[in-house]
Amino acid sequence: MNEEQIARIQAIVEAALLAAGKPLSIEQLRELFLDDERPARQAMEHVLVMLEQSCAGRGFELKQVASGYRLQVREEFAPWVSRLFEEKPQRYSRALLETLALIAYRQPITRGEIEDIRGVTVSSNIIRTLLEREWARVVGHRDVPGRPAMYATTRQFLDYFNLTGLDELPPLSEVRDLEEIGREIEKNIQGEIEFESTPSNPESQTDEGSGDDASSEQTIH
Amino acid sequence: MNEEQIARIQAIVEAALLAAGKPLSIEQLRELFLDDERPARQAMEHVLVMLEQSCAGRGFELKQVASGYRLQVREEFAPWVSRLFEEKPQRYSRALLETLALIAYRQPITRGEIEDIRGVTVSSNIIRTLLEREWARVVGHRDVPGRPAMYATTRQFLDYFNLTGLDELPPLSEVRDLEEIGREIEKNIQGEIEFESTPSNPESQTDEGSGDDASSEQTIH
Amino acid sequence: MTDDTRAPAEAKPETPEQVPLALVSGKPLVDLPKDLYIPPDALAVFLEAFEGPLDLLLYLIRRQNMNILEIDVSEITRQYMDYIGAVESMRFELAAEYLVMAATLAEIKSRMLLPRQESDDDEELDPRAELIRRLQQYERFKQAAEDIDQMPRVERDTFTGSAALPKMPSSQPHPDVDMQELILALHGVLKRADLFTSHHVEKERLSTRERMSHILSVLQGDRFVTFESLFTVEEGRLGVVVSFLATLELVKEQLIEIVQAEVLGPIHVRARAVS
Repeated sequence: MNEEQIARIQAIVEAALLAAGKPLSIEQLRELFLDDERPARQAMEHVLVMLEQSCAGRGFELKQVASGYRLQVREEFAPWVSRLFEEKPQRYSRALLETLALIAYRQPITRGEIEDIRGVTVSSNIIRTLLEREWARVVGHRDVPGRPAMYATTRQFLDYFNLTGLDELPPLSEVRDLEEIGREIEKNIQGEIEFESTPSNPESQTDEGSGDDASSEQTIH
Repeated sequence: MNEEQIARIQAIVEAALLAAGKPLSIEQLRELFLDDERPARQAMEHVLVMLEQSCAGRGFELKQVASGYRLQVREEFAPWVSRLFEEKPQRYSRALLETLALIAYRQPITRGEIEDIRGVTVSSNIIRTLLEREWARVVGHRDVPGRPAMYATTRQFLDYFNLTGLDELPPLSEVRDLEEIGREIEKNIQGEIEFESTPSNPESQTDEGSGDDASSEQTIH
Repeated sequence: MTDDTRAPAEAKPETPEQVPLALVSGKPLVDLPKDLYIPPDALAVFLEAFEGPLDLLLYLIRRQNMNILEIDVSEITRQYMDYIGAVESMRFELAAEYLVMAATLAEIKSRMLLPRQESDDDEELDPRAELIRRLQQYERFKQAAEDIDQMPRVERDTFTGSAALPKMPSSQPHPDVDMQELILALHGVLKRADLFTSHHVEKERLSTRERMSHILSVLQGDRFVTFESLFTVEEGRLGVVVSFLATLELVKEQLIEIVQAEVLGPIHVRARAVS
C-alpha cells in the first residue's frame, strides 16, 4: 500500500468509528471494505497507529478497549464537555462498587460468595443494576444445592472502564496467607491461648491466592 | 488570544461536538467555558474556521446546519460507513422462489397463470420484490379481461445465475432427477425433522410452500 | 511482627478520619467523639455509612491506628458492642449481620479468657484468625471498589465520539439465491400441480419462450414493427427458426397480431393488448 491508500483507509476508519459511536474490532473495520480492496490485518493495524498519531493535539483520541477501537473525548476535556449534559454523571454506591469489584476480581462468583466476603446481604437491586447495565452476566450455575447463578463481568464493563482486559484492573492488594497471619497472632498473644496452627494446605479453593489471581481469569469476559 | 489558547479552545470545541452527537450553536459552545475563560463570539467563530480547516483530509467535516455546528462523517465515505448498518440479507420465501421459477420456465406468464399452477394466490409483494430486484419485468399485457401483465425474466436474472440464455436453465427432466438431491439437502438441513417426501394433496399447501421448507425464519415475500 | 511486612492497607491510614462519615443536620460528621457518644438522631445515619459489620470493624481499627494483624480484639469488641448496644437501645432496626458479628466477637473474647486448650487435632480455626482473615479479605475488595471508582470511565471522564451520518445509500442487501434453490422450488410447485405428466418443457421450447418475451418487449405499446425486424441474420438458421416459432406461439396465444395491408405487401406485427 502506498501512502495515499493508507491515508484514505485511515479516513474511512475514522469515519466509521465516528459513525458507529462504539468500539469496532479490527475485523469489523476490515469488513467495511470489499474483498478486492480489503486491507490485511497488519495493514489495518498500521492504519490504526497512524490514526492514533493524527489525533495528537485534537479533542479526541483513539483508544483500544475490550471490544475494539473507539474514538473518544480526551479525559482532560471532560470538565468542559460534561457541561453539555445537565445530568451529573451517575454515582455508584459503595455496595454496588464492592459487588462489582468482587465479580471483576473473583469471577465466576455467586451471590452467596460475594455476601461471605462483604459480610452483608447483597440486595437484588444491585445485581439487577449490574445485569441491566450489562456490566455483569450470568455465566453458569454452581453445582451446589440451589444451583446459584455465577456472575462474571462483560466486555461492556471493560469498555466502560477503558480496559482491554481484566489484567488491566488495578492489582488487588496482597494478603498473606492464613498460616502466616496465624503465626503473627501466636507471637503477639504471648501464649495466653494456644493458637491452633492452620493446616499447611489452606483450602486451595479459597481466595487466599497470590496477587496475580486477577489475571488468571482474564479470559472470561 | 494567542495561538496556544486558540488551539486549546479548538480541541475543546471538537471534543464537545463529538460528545454531543448533535449540532451545537456558537452560544452553546461558549457556554462550555467559565466566565473568565469564555471566548468572545468572534473568537469562537475564528476557532470554528480553524476547526473546519483542520478536518481536511479526515473522515469527518464541520458542517453548519440550522441549529448550529456539527461534525459529520464525510459523504464520500458513505459507501463504507453504510456497511456498518447493513442488515444480514434475508432469505426469499418459498413462494417467491416458486413464482420466479415459473416466470423463468413459463414466460411470458401472468400472475393468474402462476396462481393457477401454484394453486394459491401470489402476493403483490412477491411480484414487487422480483421487479425491484430486476429479475422479472413486464413484457406486455395479455388481451383478456383485466389485461393482466405478462412477466418474463431479465438479463439481470440471467447474469445473476451465470446463464447466457434461458436454454441454459436445467431442463425440467433434470429437475425431476433433482428430487433425490433435494431430499438429501432437506435431510441435511432439517436434521432430525422428517422430510415429507410425498405431499399427497397439493390443495392443502399454503402460500409458504410445503412443509419441507427449511427456511421459515426470515423470509422476504 | 516486623515492620517490613506491614499490611498494604496500612499505607493509607488517613482516609477514615478525613472522609465525612455522614451528614448530620447538614453538617459533615468527620470524626466521632472519643467517648463514642453519638447524638441519638445521628446514630442510625452513622451506621448507614458502613457497608456492614466488617466495614464498621475496619473503621474502628483504623481509628485507633491499629494494624489489622495486631488488633486488640477486646478493645475493638468493646467499642463494637457499644455501638450495637446504643442502636438497640434506640430500638433501631439493626441488620442481622451486625448481630452475628457481635456474637462472633463475644465468642472470641470468651475464648481468650479461657485457659489454653490441649487439643492438637482441633482443626477449627482460631476465631480471631478467621476474623482477621475476613477483615483483610474485605478490605482488599473495599480498596478494589475504590480503585474501580477512580478508573476513568465513560460518561464521566471520557465520552464516546460520534459524528452525524451523511446521506447514506439505502442498503437493503439482496438475498442470495442458488440455482439449486430455484430448481427445488420449481420442482415443488410442479409436483404439486402435477404438471410433469401433462407438460413437456423442452430445451427448444425454453429458448422459444425467451424469444417470445423478447418479441413482446420489442412490441411495446401500440407500435407496429415490420415482421422482418424480428429476425436477425447474424443468429443464423437456428435463431431465425426460434424467432419464427416464438412468433407463431405468440399468435397462437393471441398475444400479437400480424397485419398485412395488401397482398405481398410488408407484414407488420404489434402486440394485441392495446388499450
